[in-house]
Amino acid sequence: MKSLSATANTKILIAGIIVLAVAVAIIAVVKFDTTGKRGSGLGREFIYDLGDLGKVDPNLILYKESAQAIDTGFTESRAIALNSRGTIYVAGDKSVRKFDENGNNLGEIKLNDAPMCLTIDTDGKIYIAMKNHVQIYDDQHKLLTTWQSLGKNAVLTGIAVSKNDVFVADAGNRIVHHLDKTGKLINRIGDKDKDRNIPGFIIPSPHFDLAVAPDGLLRVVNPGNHRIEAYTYNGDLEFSWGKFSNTDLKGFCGCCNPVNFAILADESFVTVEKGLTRLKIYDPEGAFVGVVAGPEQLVQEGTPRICDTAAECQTGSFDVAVDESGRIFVIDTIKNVVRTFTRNPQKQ
Amino acid sequence: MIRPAYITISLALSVLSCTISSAVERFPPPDFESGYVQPTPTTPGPRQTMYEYIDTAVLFAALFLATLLVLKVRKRRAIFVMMIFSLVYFGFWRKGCVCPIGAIQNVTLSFFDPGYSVPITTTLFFLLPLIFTLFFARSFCAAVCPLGAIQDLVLLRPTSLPQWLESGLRLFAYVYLAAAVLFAATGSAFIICRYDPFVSFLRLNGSLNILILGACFLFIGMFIGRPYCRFICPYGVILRQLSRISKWKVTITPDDCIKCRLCEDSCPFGAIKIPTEDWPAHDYNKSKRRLIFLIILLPILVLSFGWIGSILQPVTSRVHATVRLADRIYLEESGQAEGTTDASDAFRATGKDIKDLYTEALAIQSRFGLGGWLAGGFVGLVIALKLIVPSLRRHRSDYEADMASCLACGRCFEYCPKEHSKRKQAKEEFPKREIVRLGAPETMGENR
Amino acid sequence: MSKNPQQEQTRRQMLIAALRYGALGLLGATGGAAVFAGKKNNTQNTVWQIDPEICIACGNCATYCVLEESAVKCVHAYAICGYCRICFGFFGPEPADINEAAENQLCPTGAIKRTFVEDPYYEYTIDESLCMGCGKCVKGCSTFGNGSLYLQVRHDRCKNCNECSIAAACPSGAYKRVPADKPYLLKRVDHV
Amino acid sequence: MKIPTDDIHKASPLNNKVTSQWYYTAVTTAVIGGVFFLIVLELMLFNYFQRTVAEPKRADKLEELKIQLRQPLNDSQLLSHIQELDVKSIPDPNQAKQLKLLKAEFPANPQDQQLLSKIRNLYMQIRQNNIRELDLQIRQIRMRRWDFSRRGSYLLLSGVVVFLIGIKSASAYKKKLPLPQKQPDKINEQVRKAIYARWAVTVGLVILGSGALFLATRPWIDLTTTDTTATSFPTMEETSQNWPRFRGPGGLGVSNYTNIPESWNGTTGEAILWKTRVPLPGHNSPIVWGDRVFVTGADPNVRQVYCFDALSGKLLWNRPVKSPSQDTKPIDVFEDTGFAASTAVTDGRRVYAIFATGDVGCFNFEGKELWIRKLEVPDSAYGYASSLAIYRNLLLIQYDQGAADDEMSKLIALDTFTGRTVWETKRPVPNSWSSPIVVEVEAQPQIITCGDPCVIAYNPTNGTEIWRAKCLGGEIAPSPIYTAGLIIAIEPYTTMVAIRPDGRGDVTKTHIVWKSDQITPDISCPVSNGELIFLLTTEGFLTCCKTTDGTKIWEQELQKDFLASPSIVGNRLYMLSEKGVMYISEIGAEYKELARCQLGEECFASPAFMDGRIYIRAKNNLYCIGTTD
Repeated sequence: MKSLSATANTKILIAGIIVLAVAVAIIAVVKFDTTGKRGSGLGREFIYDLGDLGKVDPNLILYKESAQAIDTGFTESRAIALNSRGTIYVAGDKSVRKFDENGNNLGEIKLNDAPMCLTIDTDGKIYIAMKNHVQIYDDQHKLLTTWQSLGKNAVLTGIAVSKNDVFVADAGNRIVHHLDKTGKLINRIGDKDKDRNIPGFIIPSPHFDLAVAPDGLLRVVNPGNHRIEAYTYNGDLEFSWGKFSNTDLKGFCGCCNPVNFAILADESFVTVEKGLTRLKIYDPEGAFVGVVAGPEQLVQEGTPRICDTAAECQTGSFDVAVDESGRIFVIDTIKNVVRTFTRNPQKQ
Repeated sequence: MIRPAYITISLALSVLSCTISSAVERFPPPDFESGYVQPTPTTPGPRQTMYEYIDTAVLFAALFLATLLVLKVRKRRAIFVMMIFSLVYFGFWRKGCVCPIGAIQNVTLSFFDPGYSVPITTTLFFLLPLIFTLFFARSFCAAVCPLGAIQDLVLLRPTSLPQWLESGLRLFAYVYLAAAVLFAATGSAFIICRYDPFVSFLRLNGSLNILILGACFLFIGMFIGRPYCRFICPYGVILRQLSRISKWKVTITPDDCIKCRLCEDSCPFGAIKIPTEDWPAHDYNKSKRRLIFLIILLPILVLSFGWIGSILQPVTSRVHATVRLADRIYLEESGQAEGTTDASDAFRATGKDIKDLYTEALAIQSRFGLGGWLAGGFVGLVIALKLIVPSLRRHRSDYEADMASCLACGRCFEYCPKEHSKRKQAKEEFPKREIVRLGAPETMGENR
Repeated sequence: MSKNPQQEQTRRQMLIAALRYGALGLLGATGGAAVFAGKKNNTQNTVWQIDPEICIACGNCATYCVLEESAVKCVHAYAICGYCRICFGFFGPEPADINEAAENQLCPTGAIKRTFVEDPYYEYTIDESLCMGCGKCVKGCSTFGNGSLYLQVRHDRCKNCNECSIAAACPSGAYKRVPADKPYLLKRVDHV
Repeated sequence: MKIPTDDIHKASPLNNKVTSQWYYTAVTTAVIGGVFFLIVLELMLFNYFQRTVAEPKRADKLEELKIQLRQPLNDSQLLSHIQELDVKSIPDPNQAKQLKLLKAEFPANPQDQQLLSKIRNLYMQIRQNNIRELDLQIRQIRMRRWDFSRRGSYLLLSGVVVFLIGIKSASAYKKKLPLPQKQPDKINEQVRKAIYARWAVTVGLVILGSGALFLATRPWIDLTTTDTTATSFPTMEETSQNWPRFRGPGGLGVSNYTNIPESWNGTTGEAILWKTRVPLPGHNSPIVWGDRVFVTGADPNVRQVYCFDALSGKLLWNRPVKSPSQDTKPIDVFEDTGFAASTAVTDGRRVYAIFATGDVGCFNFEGKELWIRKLEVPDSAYGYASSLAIYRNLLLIQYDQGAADDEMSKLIALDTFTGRTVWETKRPVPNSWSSPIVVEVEAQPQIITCGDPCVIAYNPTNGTEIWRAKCLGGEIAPSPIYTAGLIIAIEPYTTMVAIRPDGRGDVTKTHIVWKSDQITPDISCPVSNGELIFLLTTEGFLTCCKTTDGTKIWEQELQKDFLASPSIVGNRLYMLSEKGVMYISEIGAEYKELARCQLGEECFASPAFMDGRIYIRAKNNLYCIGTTD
């Protein structure tokens, strides 16, 4: 009798255990997150929140977008330039396209190679730099000359013309070629040189821009040092300005910035940074003036998102051009549109 | 382990990799004056394909051996040893993947996704056990399947379940199979692998939930024989049907049954059928009517469950990542969800058109609608048959193993007196030679 | 009913035999079709790998792997690296000082080694045994730098599960099955 | 043949005696294995929780320290920190010593900058040290735990193996001989088994079926509802040919048609094209687009949008606006306002409606629900009554509520396609009942809103404020109008203000052209034909003023109550009294009544004027008045 009741008890016990186990198992399965909806349960030290870095104090934004964005129709746009009459030239895929400020397409120059950068001379001649050579077109889109290659290592990323000189920034060889208008090499600017205390350009990525300032000096970006350096035409380093900072808006962010810049009529600078994609204004002495637009305006409306995929991050280096009236034209190399910014009268 | 193999491959591949990366036009690196040379990234290779073939061979051998042990040798101990080997090799050494159970999904996917094609080895992993079962019953379950083995090991205090409960619970396995095929066919998920309770033990590594799940299974397995195999394993469902029509069957007794009833309680899996009596006359007509009713019910069940399966589409289709993403994006766009998720950010980063995403998601959903019909219909069919089968009856005069649910573990053999007498005979045929020390005493005597 | 059990029995046998060979044929067909499909777009065994161009370094790789120490590690494509002095894969967003001190480093496990090559270049190497694949440095590098750091499934660690549990949890769908003889998707160098 | 049982017993290996000493060895082995297993398991669980609970805390601390290090310190902060800093807590002895010295030295000469910088550096070093220490510690522990769990799993395994070997062999030694129980009667047994089996399956069937159905009936997202005409919006011309919102195109109460009936009679049915009952009450006005007429209606529980066929008056569809959130406790509103006082708006593709409960709904012209939003329940003294406005793809909601100082009022812009909030701007005003209008000033769109105390203009693209004029007071119900380049706003009972809208910032001083003290309406809106502005009070006091300077030209007592706002058609003024009488007067130097038309039903809503037709929403019915030819 006793033994029977004992077995009965054990049976009940076992049943209980089994039921419990089943319950636990079901919970385990239901609570099991296979789809990653709870995110990586990583601690704070493993998360890199770049959003905060991207935030810009709205009071510092001196400009506002003043026109509908112009769709260039390029799949890979690279550079922008304006001629004296305010026509917008955009270099992309394998051509250069002309737009008026209302976004009407005024024609296209077909190229047999991908353009890297371009500039327009006062006489309307269009200087287009390919990977390693320069082509010159007249304003009727007729090819005038093709200069010979600047070496197989050359990666031309910036070009500027003055009265009778042409300067080509070569990120591959990390120097500036100084040529005359016939394409004859005059000298190389920016070679590392202790005695002339020229540090040489540090260019970790193919972003290397330059421009001729009204004061008759050449301005060249030294991205690795987060500086803009002023050179005479014969290659003496006069002075330089700019410092690194990710958190301080006055500085240039990231490993190598600014990527591009333009000089306004009042000789102050518009700089473009990648990483924390933003346009900023500096006065001729390099003192920070204000912001044209930050990531919230440029990358994705409203959110200080910087970039997610590596591909997206790498295309986020915009180019900029300005006109006499102080309007700023930006080619958005992600969305391939031209955006126009003008000074916001309320802000000073 | 197989480190040397790794190294050789990694060398080969690192060469390969350099060729790839230098083949692409690139921004020139800094010109180092210090003669610094760039290191090339290492790319250690995966487990060699060769090993897959070896595994397949081992699987075949194991199946062959297991069959031999079950049908000819008929020794539980031998089968047990075989089982341990399989557990060690297929389980701990080969870490369980790809196992025949999971292979169901690979084969299915290869039919529906032109982009995916199943490796030959995997196909063989899927087919071999089935073919063996078709001829030699479920020797695979007995001594080759590592999941079976791990459960069989922990079975300490078998308690028999009533048949009705067993057949009721087994329904789940069919549903599981249907779901697994549906999700595999739509390229949504491999749920069999996702919720495999034991593989994390075999890897000595795994997510907490699955470890808990596995622990629960083993715990239950201490009292109820092989719960996964009997009530959940979708592969087992297929094996059951094939085993019914297998050529050579597992028999409890080596020759005719004497109905001594000794084996009655020997099977922890409730797979022993006792002899039937004639059906009681009073029940005869009633059961006949019932049978007719059930047969009419069959198409109704099939259709209704098919329908249910199809209307379940919004739920089931959310297993597919694209549909989930589309839903999320929709919620965000329509302001019903605050903020963004990693997924939606990633999607927006690609700059794809939302409309395209929606259309893609809708296409997938419609596939789930159709799949739902089939899967649901299958479940309905199973249920209908399960209702019908108990109403059919076959005359059985002996104690037999139920070929469908017999896992050929060989426990019952030793319970059969005939088995023992047979073994005794065998012993007598080859009597042990005894070595006798030849009489020393006599010689001593002679010396005297 | 009246037939003698013997015949009954044999008929049964034949029926079952027929079924059996039918089933065998079916299985054969299945296998054949599957293998043929495989031959058609001749892929053999596949393994899991991350497409670095799609990956958003969300960090799921570190926690969703079935292995406690994830099989996903950060790797370095030296070919793209700018050898920056201030590398944001290595340094935190605002390093107090440009040196290897703990307070300046980004990587929580200290898995990145920074070695001086020559002025102004520095080399960065990943210590795999310390890396846990959280992708923090990947974010930093791809945002500010050239994106030479990226996450990759290391096949000496990966168990090549039938369904990769990280792939199931990957928000960007960057995981794909790749042929086992080309098990790595290397970062393309396509700035220019 | 039969084998005697004892024979079996001899033959059977099952017949082991439990007394074999191996049995006990086996049992002990099992126990050892089991215990070992449990211990290791214990440790691993502990390890796991350490890793998931304790470590993150430490890591957070590290992050904190790093952030602190980055923040610049001014001298006073530095000193206070130093004071707090406990010398004993510093691991590095000579740093501690230095700190002691400096601390001692400082009070003597606090002005010494050099000393200060010394302290600064030292403090920096100390903090850096702390970080490095902690960092190292954390990483060491992390690695240790990894190794431990790696080894632990193997230990666990070995434990299990030992346990199993033990227990298995033990059970082998303890095998019992099979003792078949007494058999129950087998016949009924197998019948019962069959029945049970069927029932089990049936239960399974029910569980599966019901479970599946339950899942299937749960709400789910239907991606097909995202319609594709989303981005397109109507041209100015299209809009001007219809009556898309409260008081028609631009919300000015001016009809672009002149062929409007001048006589009808609701009781005789003269010139009444059709008359259809509106299911639920509501004081909102009809809006018309093409051949569709929309009104809304609501009671405390149900909110509905109705679409009528303009030709036949047939109710084409009637859709409820259900709150997505269930917790809608009935709110009480002023009875004269009702739950559907706000007039709907349409862009010719979709129709949008808002109700006193804060529910916003969007339907396409076929009546398909596209989206539903639930704004918070507005806190409005008489109940929410502002009507909707549309600019391009933005649905504009003037959501004024509460008192001025509890800052609940705001202007909301929803995306008409998705219903998602595009922008939201706080408004420094208490609850009001006035509706916004959108005007174009120098080709720049402006949203004009009235409230106490400000008339504020906003930029539709981002909701930023363009200008504001502080000139109103009291409970603002009349909506502004835009005429002859002026914004006309009304302060109930007392004042009318005209503002030039080309200003920026606060234009109170600069851009207010004139203020004129008149008997102004407290509910209805003004209406103007460019030169003259007409004000009609609830009591029926009609005033006519000059647009140029706001001076009164003439006034007239109509001795009737008016809730609907007056409208202008050509050179005639249409005024609909609460009793349902339409006063039609000519616009001129003095009041000149042309006709009075009976409708025979009370009217609270402003009528809609279309090509040759008037649509009047009376208390219970919607009327269409026009000539059949």
